[in-house]
Amino acid sequence: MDLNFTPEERAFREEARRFFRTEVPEKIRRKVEEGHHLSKEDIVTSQRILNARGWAVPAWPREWGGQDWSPAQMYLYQDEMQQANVPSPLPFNVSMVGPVIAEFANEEQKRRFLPATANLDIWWCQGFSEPGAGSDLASLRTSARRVGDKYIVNGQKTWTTLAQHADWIFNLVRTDPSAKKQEGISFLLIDMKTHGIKVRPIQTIDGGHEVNEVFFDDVEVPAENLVGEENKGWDYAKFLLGHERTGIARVGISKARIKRIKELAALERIGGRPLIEDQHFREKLAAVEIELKALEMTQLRVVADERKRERGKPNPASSILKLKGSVIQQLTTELLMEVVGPHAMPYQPSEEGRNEPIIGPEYATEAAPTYFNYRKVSIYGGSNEIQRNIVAKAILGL
Amino acid sequence: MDLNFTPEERAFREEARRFFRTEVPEKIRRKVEEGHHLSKEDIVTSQRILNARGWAVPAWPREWGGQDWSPAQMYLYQDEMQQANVPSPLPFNVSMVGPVIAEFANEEQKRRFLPATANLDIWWCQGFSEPGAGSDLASLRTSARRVGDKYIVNGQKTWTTLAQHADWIFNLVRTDPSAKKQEGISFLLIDMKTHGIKVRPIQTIDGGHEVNEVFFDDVEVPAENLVGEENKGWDYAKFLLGHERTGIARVGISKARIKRIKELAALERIGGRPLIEDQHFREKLAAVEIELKALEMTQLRVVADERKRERGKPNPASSILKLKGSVIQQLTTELLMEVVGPHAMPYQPSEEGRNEPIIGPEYATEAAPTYFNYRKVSIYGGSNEIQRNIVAKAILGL
Amino acid sequence: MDFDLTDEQRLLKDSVDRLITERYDFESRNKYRAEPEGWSRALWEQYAELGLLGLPFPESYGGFGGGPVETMIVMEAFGRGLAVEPYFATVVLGGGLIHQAGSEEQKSALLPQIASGEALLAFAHVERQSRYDLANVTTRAHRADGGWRINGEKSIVLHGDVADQLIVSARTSGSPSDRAGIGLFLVDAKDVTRRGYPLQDGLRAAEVKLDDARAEPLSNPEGALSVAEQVVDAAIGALCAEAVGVMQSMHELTLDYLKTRRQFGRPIGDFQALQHRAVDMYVALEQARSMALFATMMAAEEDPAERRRAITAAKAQIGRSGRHIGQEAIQLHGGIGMTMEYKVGHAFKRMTMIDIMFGDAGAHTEELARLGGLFGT
Amino acid sequence: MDFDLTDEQRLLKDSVDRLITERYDFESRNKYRAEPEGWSRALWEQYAELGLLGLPFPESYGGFGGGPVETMIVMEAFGRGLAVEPYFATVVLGGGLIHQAGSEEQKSALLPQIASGEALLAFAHVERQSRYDLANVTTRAHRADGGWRINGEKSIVLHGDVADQLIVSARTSGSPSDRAGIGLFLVDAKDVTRRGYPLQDGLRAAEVKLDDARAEPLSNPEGALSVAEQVVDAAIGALCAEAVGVMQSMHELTLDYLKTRRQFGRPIGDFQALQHRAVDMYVALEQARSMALFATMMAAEEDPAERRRAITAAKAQIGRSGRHIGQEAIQLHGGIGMTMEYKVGHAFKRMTMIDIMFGDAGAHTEELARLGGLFGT
Repeated sequence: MDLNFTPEERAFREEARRFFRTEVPEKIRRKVEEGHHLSKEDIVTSQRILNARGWAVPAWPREWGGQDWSPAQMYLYQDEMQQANVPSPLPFNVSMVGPVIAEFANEEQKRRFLPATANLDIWWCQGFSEPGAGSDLASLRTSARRVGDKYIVNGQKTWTTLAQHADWIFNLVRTDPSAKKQEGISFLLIDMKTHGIKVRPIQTIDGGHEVNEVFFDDVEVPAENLVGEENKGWDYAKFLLGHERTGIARVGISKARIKRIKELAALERIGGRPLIEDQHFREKLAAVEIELKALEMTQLRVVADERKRERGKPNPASSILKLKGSVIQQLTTELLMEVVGPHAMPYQPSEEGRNEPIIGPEYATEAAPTYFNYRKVSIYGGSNEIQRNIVAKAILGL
Repeated sequence: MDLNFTPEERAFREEARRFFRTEVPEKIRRKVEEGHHLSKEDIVTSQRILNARGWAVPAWPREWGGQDWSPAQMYLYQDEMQQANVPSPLPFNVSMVGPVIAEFANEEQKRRFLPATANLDIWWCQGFSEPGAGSDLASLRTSARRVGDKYIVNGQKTWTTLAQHADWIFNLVRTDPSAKKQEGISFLLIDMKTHGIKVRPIQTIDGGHEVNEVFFDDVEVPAENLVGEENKGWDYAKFLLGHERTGIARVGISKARIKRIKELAALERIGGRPLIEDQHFREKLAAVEIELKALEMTQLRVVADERKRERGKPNPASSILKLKGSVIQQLTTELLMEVVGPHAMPYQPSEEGRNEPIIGPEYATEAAPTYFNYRKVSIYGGSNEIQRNIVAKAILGL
Repeated sequence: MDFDLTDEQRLLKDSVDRLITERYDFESRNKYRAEPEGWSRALWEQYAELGLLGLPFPESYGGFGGGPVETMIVMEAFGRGLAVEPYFATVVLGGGLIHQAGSEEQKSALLPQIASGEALLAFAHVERQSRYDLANVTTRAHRADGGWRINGEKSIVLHGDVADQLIVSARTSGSPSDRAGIGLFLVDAKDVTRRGYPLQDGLRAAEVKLDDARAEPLSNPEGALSVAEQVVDAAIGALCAEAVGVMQSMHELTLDYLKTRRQFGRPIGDFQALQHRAVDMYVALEQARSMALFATMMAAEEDPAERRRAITAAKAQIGRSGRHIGQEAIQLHGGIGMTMEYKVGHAFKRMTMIDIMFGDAGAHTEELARLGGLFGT
Repeated sequence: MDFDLTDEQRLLKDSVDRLITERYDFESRNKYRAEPEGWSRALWEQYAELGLLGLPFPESYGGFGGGPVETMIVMEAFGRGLAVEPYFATVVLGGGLIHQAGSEEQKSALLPQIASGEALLAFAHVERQSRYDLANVTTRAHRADGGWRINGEKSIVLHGDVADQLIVSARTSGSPSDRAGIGLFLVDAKDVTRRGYPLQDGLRAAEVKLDDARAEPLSNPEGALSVAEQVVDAAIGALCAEAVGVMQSMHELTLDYLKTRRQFGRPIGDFQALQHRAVDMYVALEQARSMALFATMMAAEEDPAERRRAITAAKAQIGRSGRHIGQEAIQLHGGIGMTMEYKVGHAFKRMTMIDIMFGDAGAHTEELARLGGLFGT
């Protein structure tokens, strides 16, 4: 047992830090730091810079651009990326559909999709959730009827993140309506430009537009877009959901926000003194920092354990990372709200080319929207209630 | 709506305050304040003083010593009693068996038991819980078989508080083994001196001896000791459990402990200053005080509502008082631990006539045992989980 | 001690509750917000007709002589509907300041206008550096031409975009955080530069610039802080009542959702873990309701230290309960709770802003600690 | 970074775990506590045979050259069994102080005796007014007859009732809270007056009175505070590991109980609300385990400020997790958890005392806040 990073690992950390902080444009990273929404272009730009260095899809198989990094390297890569406020490579591409294609698709599909997916030439969105299903994902009803060499898709997906930017959607569809719940589901890739697809934005309480409803009305999809076998889609979905869950703790993001909280708390004055000198405020912050440090160590333990696990078998301990990670992220957004105080009140959506001056200090504009927006992190990707069910069953045997 | 006490109510409060603080011996009240165990004699002495004034059983029917007080008076009586560190009249007598006898027993039983119960000439204990039942009270198995003019009782009760002092026990027994759960239960009064009863002490983690197991081995009980009708005992038990639940918030006790915390925090020094001047400590305390004030107001609302409810029908809102009241009581014991710091560590059970000097400050000796002991307040009398089930069903309709 | 409403209060409650039920469903609210000023002038007239706009003023000024209990009844109903009209700014704060600090003449001139719906008011006290401290005032007033002029900038003036008159806190002497040397001044909105904008919760505010603006003092121009504090304390009590309405609405929406939303073949309200969390929300709601009552009871308390202790405790409880209930309401709704298409998210945002206004739960807990707490001192 | 144990560490862990499983069931523990000294001399010999008593000392002093990881392995196992022997007092604290502060001669004399089980040590640092501050020392040492003498009183000296030698912190100059002027002294137990007593968790301690007691300085008699702090920081790391063992035991007992206890016709572990709470306990346990690892990793860190930040963060996490898990363990057990007849209550009490030792979670959070936190500074 050696709980310190090796010299090689420390060197890798330095390399990653330098790369992220010099190669990814400051302008994009500042937006992330300040909590502003990123444009499609920002995300594409950043991912292509990473991909040019081979760092967009390090967890993929080597032949498709992966890096064969050790768990510790993988961790350092994520941590430095998040602390440098570099946007994570699009998770729908990198952590979701990419690994599924690499594992289950045929060679033709791999060649067609993987390089473009790594370079964000194709922007993917995820067609899993449906209005009637919620946490009970397998009760989905969107149907795909096989007619000749096509599927005819009908139904509705929801909570589809950034569908407005997407070129393709990877979809769970019901291909055998007579089979029971988890059976009869297939994994289908659909070009968003196909006739019959309609995207309707859902405005969220932070004022942003991150998620959408996607409607399928007799959408014709070539049968060659089926991944793997028909009616085996649920297996691929489970593989996808269990893939590379260690990033979900988002420790680096919370570290970056704590740094920002401390900087801003040095600017805000309360009773004539900077807020950061207020012992009560510092203790609240310290309590979160302690939990975050513990989470980081927990993440490292899960990461180290991953080497020993069968690939693609999710480690149920990753549910802990989700549970605690989401709560800590949310706490940091609350602390940021507390720092800016009344300045959090004006609603000033960030717009490119805004004319009017900002009301109050510029650093305060995103505090409330970020707090509102981050309520989602304990809901999406399997709500914290679902995570508790998983841990109760898979780890505690209850 | 008038949210202030009337002049009459304020005068009553003054009267109660004066009575409790002058008539009940200081020695007994100091023991309560400092968290020491009371002797049987202390409890009897105190209750007889109250009873002499007609204040031991104010909630009983007038003809048996009740006072017909308004809910506000009832509240003020309890609050002043608790704040003066006067031991509450024995709840098994005053709030449990007394009201059941007054409501359901025959005249002969009332005359025989009520005055003696009010004056604590009879000390009652409660024979409800059984080892196999826990929160599922109605699954009790202690049997009472009718033979001629007697019942033959066999079985075991547990968590019987202060059975070691008791003269009589009021018992739920199964008289019809073929009936389903809640039916076939009867309410039986049993003299603790009867042959075949054995009391075994249970030592609790605070080192105290408050609870016991009680074994019944072919115990013969005169049939005249049955209260009400055979097999209707569950109704009487429900009446009992719903009776006068507003005291369970124990607001006055928490107030008294907060007062004590403030006094002791002025004595303990940390970093050269009294702990009470530490802003962080004061805030933790203030947070509890706020919840306690809210609970007091909630209790007053429940009290006021009681006038409008059918007598003996429990107000499910009293579950809130139990839930929040128990948590606040427990928090105050934690704060007291924090005040005394390392002085909480030595184990020094209070004994009459101890010879050796106290280790550390005398005020610290009961901090840890009280903290340990108070874990029970969210368990007994229907655990907080059971209270949540009740509120979910009875108030929220879930 | 008596928690029953009088017949008049019951009548008032019935009529306000009916108004909110009938006119303030979620779709209507969206319509009101889409109106040019961000709220409904038509409803404002109806409030006037119902006597709500003059409710807390003496009858001699066209009011109805209501007290804190009446205000509580109205504010709680407004909270349930998430009402967006400038009632709090105009009647509670503005009217309260005129009523408590104004001269006979000012009261006679303005209170009837408020009561009739003709005049809208706003209280301009926040400054960029002031956070939650009413005494932290750098805007300055000076005498000129037998009157007063004010220079400075005020921020986040609630409904300052539509107010006809502003009540401005300004310093006549002393340095930024001195308690002495603060006056309250009436300023005609035409004499200031203002920029209106929406707040996070859909209500509106304005940045106000005073450039030698003509001003008329309310009360003593050298020492108006304590009367401002008194009115603000009462206003916090009203805000607590509104918050209880908001929380109750969130809790009811959550219960409805738990009972109707089905997953895994049954209503999600069948799941015990969710039931227990709904119960904890309910306990938090009842604790908040209790403290709103306490604040109402103490709003008119004459001893300012006693009053402040009570108000600050109530605001802290409201903030904590509101945060707990709001966060849980969103969580138990799941994704739908995150959308603008559903009421609960709007309630969550309103609750979040109420927590911030006049100091969040943390700030008030800190203040109460400094004041020595509530018990045994 | 590598969380795997080496082969030697795995061997150590297996043998300690086996010892605890076989010799430290709850009934055995009760027997050990009933022995005259409150713990088992027979087991102590077995610890010596297994090499546990010399584990952290260099081989040249009869030890096994173990580091913080080895100590962690042993302490965690002791935590699971709620071991009552004076390992922490003698080996971790006493041995640590001798090892870090002692002269060559002192080390050669004492460490082998500790390793063989012949000598028991105790660290006498708490005073009535000192709370958790190692620098708050009023006990005084002065030179006499070419040696040193100590006068003063020490409180809650862990296992001070059985120690052969006491290590006493005493002031050679300066006033009560000065960092300078503190020495560490070896005092023979025969030269002090002591009174032994049980602690709340069943371990034992003593009040110690030094009346011109003969003393031999360890290290520099004028400036031993920083070495004492270093040893205490490492000891806190060991205590964190013990706490993890205690917590794990409470969590396992609770899981067993949830799976076997039946109510309303099914195991209570079927109730989702209880499942979710067991999960939250598990998360708290894993967070604590992580911070115990962090403390272990940082126990030998040379920069005292970095070390202190890590140790204080770990102790705070341990205290919070331990309180949460302990309280929930009792609650989920119900009445049985409140009795001395069942292990979980004893674990709860041990955990409570560990939280207090060297400062509770609140005190450490406060200290970390003063030190500027962990990130981004």
